Amino acid sequence: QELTLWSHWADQTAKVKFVEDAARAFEAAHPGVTIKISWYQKEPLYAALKTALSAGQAPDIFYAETDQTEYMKTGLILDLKDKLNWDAIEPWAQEVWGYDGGVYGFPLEAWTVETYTNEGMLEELGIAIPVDGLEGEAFVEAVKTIAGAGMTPMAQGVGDRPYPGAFLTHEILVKRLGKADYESLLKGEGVEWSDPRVREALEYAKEIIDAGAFPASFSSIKLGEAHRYFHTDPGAAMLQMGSFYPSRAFAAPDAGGQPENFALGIVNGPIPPDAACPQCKTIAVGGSFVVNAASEHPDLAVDFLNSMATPEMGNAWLEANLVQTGIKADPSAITGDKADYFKKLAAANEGVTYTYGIPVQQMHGTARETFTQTVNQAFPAGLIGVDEVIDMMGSSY
Amino acid sequence: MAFASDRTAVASRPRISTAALRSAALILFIALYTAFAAGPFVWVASMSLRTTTEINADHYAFPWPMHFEKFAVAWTESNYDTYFFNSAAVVLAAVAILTVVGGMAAHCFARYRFPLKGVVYFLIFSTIIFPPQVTVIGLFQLMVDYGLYNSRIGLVLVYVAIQLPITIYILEAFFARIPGDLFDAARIDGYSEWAIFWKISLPVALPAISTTIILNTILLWNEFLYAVVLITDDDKRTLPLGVLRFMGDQLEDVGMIATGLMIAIVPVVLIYVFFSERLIQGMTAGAVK
Amino acid sequence: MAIPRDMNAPATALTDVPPARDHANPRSAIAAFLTPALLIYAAFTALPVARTFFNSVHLVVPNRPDEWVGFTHYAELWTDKIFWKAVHNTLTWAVAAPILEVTIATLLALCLYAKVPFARFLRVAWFTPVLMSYVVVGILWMWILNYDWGALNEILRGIGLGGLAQPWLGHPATALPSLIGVTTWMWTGFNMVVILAAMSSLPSEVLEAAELDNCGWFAKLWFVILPLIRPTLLNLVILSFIGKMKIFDLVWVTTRGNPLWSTETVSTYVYKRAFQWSEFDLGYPSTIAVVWFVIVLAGVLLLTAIFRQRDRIEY
Amino acid sequence: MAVVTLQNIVKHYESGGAPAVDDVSFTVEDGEFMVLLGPSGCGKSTTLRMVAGLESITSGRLAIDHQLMNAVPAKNRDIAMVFQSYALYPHMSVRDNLGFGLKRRHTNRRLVRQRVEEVAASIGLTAYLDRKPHALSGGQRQRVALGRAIVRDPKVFLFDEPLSNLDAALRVSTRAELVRLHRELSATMIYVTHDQVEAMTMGDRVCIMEHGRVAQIGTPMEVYLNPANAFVAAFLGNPPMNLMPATADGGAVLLGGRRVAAVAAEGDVLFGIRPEDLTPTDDARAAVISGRVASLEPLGAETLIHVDRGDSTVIVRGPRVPSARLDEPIHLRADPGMIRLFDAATGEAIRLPEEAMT
Amino acid sequence: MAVVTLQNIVKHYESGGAPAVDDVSFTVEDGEFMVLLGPSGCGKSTTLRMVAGLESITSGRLAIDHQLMNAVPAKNRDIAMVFQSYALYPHMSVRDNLGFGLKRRHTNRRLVRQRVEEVAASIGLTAYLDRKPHALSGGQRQRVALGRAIVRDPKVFLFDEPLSNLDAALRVSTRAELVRLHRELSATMIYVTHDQVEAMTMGDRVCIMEHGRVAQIGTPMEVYLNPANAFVAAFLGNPPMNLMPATADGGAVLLGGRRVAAVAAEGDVLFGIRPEDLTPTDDARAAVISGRVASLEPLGAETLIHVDRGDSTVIVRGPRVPSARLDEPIHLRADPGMIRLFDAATGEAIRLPEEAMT
Ligand SMILES: Nc1ncnc2c1ncn2[C@@H]1O[C@H](COP(=O)(O)OP(=O)(O)OP(=O)(O)O)[C@@H](O)[C@H]1O
Ligand SMILES: Nc1ncnc2c1ncn2[C@@H]1O[C@H](COP(=O)(O)OP(=O)(O)OP(=O)(O)O)[C@@H](O)[C@H]1O
Ligand SMILES: [Mg+2]
Ligand SMILES: [Mg+2]
Repeated sequence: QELTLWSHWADQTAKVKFVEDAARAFEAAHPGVTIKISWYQKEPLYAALKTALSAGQAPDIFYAETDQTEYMKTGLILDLKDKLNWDAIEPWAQEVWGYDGGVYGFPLEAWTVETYTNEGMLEELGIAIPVDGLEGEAFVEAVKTIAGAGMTPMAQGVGDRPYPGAFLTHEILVKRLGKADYESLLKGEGVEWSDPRVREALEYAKEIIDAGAFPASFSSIKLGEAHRYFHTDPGAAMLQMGSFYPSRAFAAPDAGGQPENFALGIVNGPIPPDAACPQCKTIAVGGSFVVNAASEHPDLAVDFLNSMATPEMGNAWLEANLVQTGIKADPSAITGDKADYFKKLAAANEGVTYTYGIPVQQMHGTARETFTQTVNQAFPAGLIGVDEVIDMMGSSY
Repeated sequence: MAFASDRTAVASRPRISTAALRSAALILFIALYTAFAAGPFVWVASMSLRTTTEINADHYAFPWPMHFEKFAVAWTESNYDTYFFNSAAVVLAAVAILTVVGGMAAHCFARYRFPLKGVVYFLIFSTIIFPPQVTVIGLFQLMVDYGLYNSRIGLVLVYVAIQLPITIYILEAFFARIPGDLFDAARIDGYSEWAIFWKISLPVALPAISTTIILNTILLWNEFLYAVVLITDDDKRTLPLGVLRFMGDQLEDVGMIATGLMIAIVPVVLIYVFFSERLIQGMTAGAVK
Repeated sequence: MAIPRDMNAPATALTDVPPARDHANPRSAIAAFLTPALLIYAAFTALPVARTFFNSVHLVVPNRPDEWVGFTHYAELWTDKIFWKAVHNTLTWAVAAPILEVTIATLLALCLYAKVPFARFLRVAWFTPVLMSYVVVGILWMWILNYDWGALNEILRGIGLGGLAQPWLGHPATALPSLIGVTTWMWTGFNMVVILAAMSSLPSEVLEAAELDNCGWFAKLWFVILPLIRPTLLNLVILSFIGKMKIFDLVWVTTRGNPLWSTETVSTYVYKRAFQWSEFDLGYPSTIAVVWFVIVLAGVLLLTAIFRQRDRIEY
Repeated sequence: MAVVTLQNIVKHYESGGAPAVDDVSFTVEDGEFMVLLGPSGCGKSTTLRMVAGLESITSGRLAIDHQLMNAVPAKNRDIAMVFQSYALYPHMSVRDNLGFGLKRRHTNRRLVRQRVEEVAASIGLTAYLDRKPHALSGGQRQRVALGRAIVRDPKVFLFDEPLSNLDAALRVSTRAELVRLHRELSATMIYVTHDQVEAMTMGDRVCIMEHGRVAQIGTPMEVYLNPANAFVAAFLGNPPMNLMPATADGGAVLLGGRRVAAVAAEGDVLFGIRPEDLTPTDDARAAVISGRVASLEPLGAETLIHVDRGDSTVIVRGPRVPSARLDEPIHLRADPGMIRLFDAATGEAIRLPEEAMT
Repeated sequence: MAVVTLQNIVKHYESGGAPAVDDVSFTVEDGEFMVLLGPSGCGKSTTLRMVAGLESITSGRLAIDHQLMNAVPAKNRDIAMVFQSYALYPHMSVRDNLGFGLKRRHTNRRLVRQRVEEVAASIGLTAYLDRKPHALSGGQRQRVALGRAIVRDPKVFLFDEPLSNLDAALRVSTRAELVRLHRELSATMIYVTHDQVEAMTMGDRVCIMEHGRVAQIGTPMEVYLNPANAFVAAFLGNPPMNLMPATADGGAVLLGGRRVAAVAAEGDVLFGIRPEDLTPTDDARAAVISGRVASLEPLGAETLIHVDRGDSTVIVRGPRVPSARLDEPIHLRADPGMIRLFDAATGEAIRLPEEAMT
C-alpha cells in the first residue's frame, strides 16, 4: 500500500525532517506500507493541488491551511471528527478546523502574533515596554521617540507576504472590538467597517503609522529581510511577527540569524484607547494535514496522522521548529538553550484571550484581496487614509 | 553619427569638430546603455561568487575571494543535478519535436495551397493569446485522461503544444522565401514531398531553424507553470522549481539565490553564444520580417 | 497512380483522362505534413481552450456536475472593479512597452548598423537580458529596485539625487512604470537584433539613391529606412503587445499586483481567482480568459489594420 | 529518348480565370530540340511545368512515349529540368548537387560517384566539385545546373530560360555548348526562351506562343521568313520586320499610293518587309518606300538607318559606312520575294501568289 | 551642366589589396555622353561610384566644374544616378519617387508637383503616377528611375548598367529613348555598361577599361575600327574580331605561310580581322585564310560561318543564305584596309603603314 502526501515546506529542512521521520517510523510499524511525500513551495503546491483535486488526482494526504474552506464546502476532504485522536490536540486548534459540524484538519503547526522587541535598543533610548504592552498615546510617544532618534520603530515589510503589514492594524482592531465583533467584522457578518469603533481603531493605527512606525522600504521588505532588518542591519526597536520568528532568527548569525547576545523581548502590542479586550491576541493554525475524501486508504492515512498526534511528537516539533503546534505539548519540558525563549513566550501568552486566525485566513474573495491591498500594504505604507480603508473594505463584501 | 554607407571619409572630413562631438555623445550613449543592459547580469554573476554575509556587508564589492564552491553546494544540496538533467531531457526532446513537427507544418503552409489554409493558420495562431493560467486546468484534466499526468513525456508534449504556433510562424515566413524552384528541382530529381522536406527544406532553412531552437530553448528552459502543475514527483521536476527553491521562505540567502540563478542562466547563454550568428541570419529572413 | 494508357487510342475520348491531380499541391503530402501539428494542437491546445469557453458559462466545481449559469459570470465581470483595473494596467503596459522597446531598439540597431566599434560584443551584451527567465529577471530587479541597497537608489544617492530614491515597487505611482522599465530592459535587445537584421537586408542601392537625393542620415532614416522596415517593426510591436497582454511571471515574482492593484494584470488576476481565492469555481476565471482573449484579438487586429501596408513592399 | 505529345492542353490557375495555357497541341519528336518562344507571360513556363509534372493539367492529354502522363507525379516522369534561377541546392557541394538525383535512383555509391565525375569533367567542373554554389560564378552555376540534368540521362530535357541570367558573352558560349550537347546526346529537349537569337540558333523547331496559344510552329527559318501572322513577324528579328498599313484593292496592294505587290486581297492589310530586305536606291520610281533619314545607329559591323515616313518609321540595315546622310531624303527598294502581307484585322498572313515567294 | 575631370584616380577597397581602380584619368566634357565599357569586375562601377561620392577616393583628384570634389559628400554634389537595380523607393508612389529628391531641395510644393508631372509626361508615366513600384513592369520601373534623375536637373547624370535588367526588346527602345534624352538635355552623362551595343550606339566617346585601368578612349567608331590593343579588339564586336597568331619577318606578316600584310615589325604578332571584313572567295590564291566550314549559325538576317583553320576557328559574317556548305573547304579574302596587327607579347596595336589604313 502506498500513501501519498503533498506538502509545503520544501525548503524548511526541520519540518521536512519531522514529517519524514514520522513517515519512516510509521512505515516501520506497518510493514508493507510506504509513504511517498512530495515537497513543494507553497505557491506551486496550491496550483498543483487545485488542478489535481479538480481532476481527482490528488494525494491521500495533503497540506492545507484553515482558510481553505472550499475543501470542506465541496466535500473534497474527509471529516476527521471521529477519526483523529483529538485528545492529543489543543481544543483551540480543533475549533479552528471546525466546519459545519465536522473537524477537518490535523493542525501540525501553529503560531501566535507577537511583538518582539530589541531590548538593548529600547533601553538605550530609555523606553520601557511592559509585557502587557503600552496603551494609547504612550505607544505613540514611544514610536515618536524611536523615530526621532533616527531608528526604525517597527521592522515589518510586505515585500512577499499578504499579512505582516496588517499585524499592527489587526492587533489594534482585535483589542478595540473584542474577539466576537472582530470576527464578524472580518467575515462581513454584523459589524460594518463604518462602525465608529472601527474608525477609532483605524485612526489610532494611523497615528502610529504617521509617527513613522515603519521604514521607508516597507513595501519591498520581505519576510526574511524584515527579521534581519530587526535584529541586525540596521536594527529596529520592534517587530510584529508570527511566533515562527525564531525558526529563522535562531540560526547562526552567518546564516542570517540574530547576533549572539541579542536581547530579545516579547511584549503585547499597542493597546488602543477604550479597548474591549486589551489582552486579546491572535493564534493561527498554520500548516495542517487533511485527508483526501477520494483517498483509497483513508484509514491508513488517518493512522499516519494519529501517529504524529502524541505529546512526544509535539515536543519534538517544538524543539526542532521553534514554533508552536496544535498537538498538545509541554514547552516547560524543553531544556537547553531554547528553553529561555519558550519561557518568555509562555509569559507573554499568560492569560491572554485568543482570536483564531489572522485576517487573511478568515476572509475570502474580494474582501480578502482588498484587505491585503489596503490594510496590509497601502494603509501602513501611508498611501491611503482611514476613510479610504473604510470605503474600500466596506464595499468589498 | 556615421551611417553604414557613410563609412567613406568623404562625408565626414569637413566638419571634424561637430562630428567628433556627435561621436562622443554616441559613445557615451552606447556605454550607458551597455552598462544598463549587461550590468545587472554582471552584478548577479559577481554575487554568485560571494557569500550572503559578504554581500550584506557590501552589495557591490568585487567578488574576492571567489567562492566557486558555492556552485558545487548549490548543485549538490538542492537536487539541482536531478532538476538540471530533467530540464535538459525535457527541453531537448520538446525542442527536437517542435523543430520537426513545426517545420513540417510550416513547410506545408509555406509550400502548398489547400482549402481552409487561412482558417487553420488563424486558429493555430490565435490561441497563443490565451492566458495559460486558465487553460492549464482544462489541460490538466485532459492530461490525466491521456495518462500523461506526472510524466516527462506529457510535459514534453505540452511544451511542444505551447511553442508550436510561434515556431510555425517563424519557420513559415522563412520557408516561404525559399525559392520554389528548389523544390521543383528536387521533385524532378525524383524525390517525394517527404524526402524534399528533409533534404531541402530543413537544411536550407537552417538559420531559421536555429532561431526557433534558441527561442524555444530559452522559453522552455525557463517555463514554470506547467512544470509545477503537471509534475508531482520530485525526481521528475525541472530546473525552474529549483531556482524558486533558493528564494525559499525561510531565509533571504541572496548569495545562494544568485548562485542558483547563474546555474540556470549559463546553459541558455551557452546555447545562445553557440547559435548567435545563425540567429541573426534567421531573423533576417524569418520570424518577424 | 493511374495506369498509363496508350495515347494512340482514339483522340476523341478526352473524357478518359484521369481526374485532374494537383501536382503542385498533393493532398496526401499536405495531410501528412499537417497532421502531427494538428493532432498536438487539438489535443493540447484546442481542447483546453474549448474547455475554457465551456467553463465560462458554467459553475465548475469538483464533485458536482457542471451547472449552466448562462452569462452571469460575464455580467459579474462587467462590474468587477479589480478586473477593469487590471485591464487598464495591462493595456497601459501593452501599449507603452512595445513603443519603448521598439523605439530604443531601433536606435540601438542604428548604432550597430553604423558600424560602431565592438559591434559584435555590443550585440551580445545587449541581447543577454532576454536569455533570463522572468523569474530570474524578477528577482534581479527586485534587488536593483530595493529601497535600501538597490543599485538604482544607490546610484541616485551617489550622484546626489538621493531625494529621488524611492521604494520603486512599493508606490502605486512608480510600481507599474518600474515594471514596464524592466520588460523594456529585458526585450529591447531582442528587438534590436531583429531590427538590425532587417536593416542589414535593406537594398544598399536604395539607401545610396537617397544619399544622392540630398538626404542626411536623419532624412535617410525617416524617409527610407523606417518605412522599409515597417513590416518588421509591426511584427515586433504585435509580438511585444501579445507578450505584455499575457504578462504574469514578472508581476508574480515581484509585486503580485501590489500596491493597491497598481500592477495587477489580467493574468495575475486570473491566477489569483483560479488558484488563490479559496474557491474551486473555474467558471469565473475562464470568463476572464475568454473576455481577455477577445480584447487581445481585437487589439492585434486593430494594430494590424492601423499599420498594415496597403501594398506589399518588394525590394 | 522519348516523344512528347501535348493534346489540347489547357491550364487555368484559378478556376474561372483566364487560361494561362489555352488549347496547346504539339509533338516533340524523339531527339528533337523544340524551342518555346514568346513574350513574357504568354504561358511558356506553364507549358513546360505541365510537361515536367510540376503543375496539374486542367484538361487535355500529355503523353511521353505514348504513355499518358497527366496523373504521374514529377518524380516518376524521368525528366530533367534546368531552371532559369538554376535552383541549385545551396547547402550541397557541386558534387552533391550533381549526384542528388542519381542517388535517388541508384544505390551504388561508386557508380554515382563515377558518373558525377565523368559529367563534371565533360562540362569542365572537376576543379569545383567540392565548392558550394554560392562560391561559384554565374557561368559556373549555370553549368552545374546543366550537369545536374545531364548526369541523370533522362528521357526528356526541359530548359526554362536557362541563359537569361548570364551576361552577354557567357550566353553566346553557353548557347554553343548546349547545341553541342544536344547533338552529342541526341536527346529530346524542350527549351523555353524569350530571346529570339537563342530560338533561331538552337531550335530544330520553334513554337511561338502568344497569350497561351500557339501562334506558329516551324523551323527557325520558316518562322523567320514566313511568319504565320503579324504577331510572329513583329516578334522575330532584331530589329523586327517593318510593318506598315496598306490597302488592297483586290488585285494589288497599295502602300502610300504606290503599287507594291500583286495579290488577290481586299481591304486593309499590313505590308511587311524585314530591315535587311530593304536597300537604298537612287531611283525614286523603283522604290516602294520613301522618307527622310531620321537617325543612323552605327553598330560597328553595320548601321541601322531609321527612315521617317511621316506616319511611321522604317528601319533599314545598312553597311558599316552607309551612303545615307542624316536628314536627307532616301528611297528604298524592297526585295520583292521578301514582301509579306497580313490581314490588318486578324493579323493572319495573306498567301502571296507563288511567283512572289522565295 | 558640367565638366567632370578624373586625375590619376586610384581606389583600394582593402588597403594592401589589388586596386579596384588603378590610375584612371579622363575628362568628360560639358554635355558629353561618355560610356565606360569593360568586362565584369574591371572597375566601372567603382569609378562611377567615386564620381557620385558613394565611395571614397584612395588617391587622385576628382573635379566637377573644376572644383575639387574628393571631400564633398554625395548629397552635396548635385549628381543624379540611375542604378542597375533602379533602386526605387519601394514604399513610395511613382509621384513620390520622382519628387523625393526635389522636395529635399526645394520647399515649394506646387513647383515640385508641377515639375514631377512635367517629367512624368515627358517619359510617358503620367498614368502610373500613383502606383507603387512593385505594380510596374520592368520597363516602367526603368523609366521611373530615369525620371527620378531627370527631374532634378543635376549637373551630371550617372548610369550604372541601367538597361541590363530589361528584356531584349525593351532594351532597344529604351536605348533610343536615352539617346534622345541626352540630345534634348544636352547634359553631361557617364554611362557604365558591359554591353557593347549600348556603348557603340549611345556614346559620344567610349572608355574601355580592363583590370581597373583605361585600355582605350575614343569615339565608338575609333575604338571599333582601330582598337589600341588586342584586348579591346577581342572585347568589341559580336562576334568579336578574329585574332590569329602570325609572324612578322621585318617587312611582311606571314599567316599560315601566306604573306598577308606589309609592315615593319619583327617577331610574333596577332593578325586581326573582323568577321564582316572576310568574304568567301573561289580564288584560293587571293585568300588570306583557308579552312573548312565547321558550322553555320543562321541568325535570320544573316548567317555566321564558323571556319575551322585547324589550330583556330575564324568566324565570318555571311548573308542570310550563304554559299558556303557545311564541311566543305572555304577560302576567305580579307579587306586589306581592315587588317589589324598586335604585338603578341604586349597586345599593343602595331601601326600599319598609311596605305594599309582605311
Ligand atoms: N502560380 C500561378 N498562379 C496564378 N497565375 C499564374 C501562376 N503562374 C503563372 N501565372 C500566370 O499565367 C500566365 C503564364 O505565365 P508563365 O509563367 O507561363 O509565362 P511565361 O511565358 O513563362 O513568362 P516569362 O517569360 O515572364 O517567364 C501569366 O499570365 C501568369 O501571370
Ligand atoms: N565593396 C567592395 N569591397 C571590396 N571589393 C570590391 C567592392 N566592390 C567591388 N569590389 C571589387 O572591385 C573590383 C571592381 O568592381 P566593380 O564593381 O567596379 O566592377 P564592375 O566593372 O562594375 O563590374 P560589373 O560589370 O560586374 O558590375 C572587383 O574586383 C570587385 O570584386
Ligand atoms: Mg517563365
Ligand atoms: Mg558594376
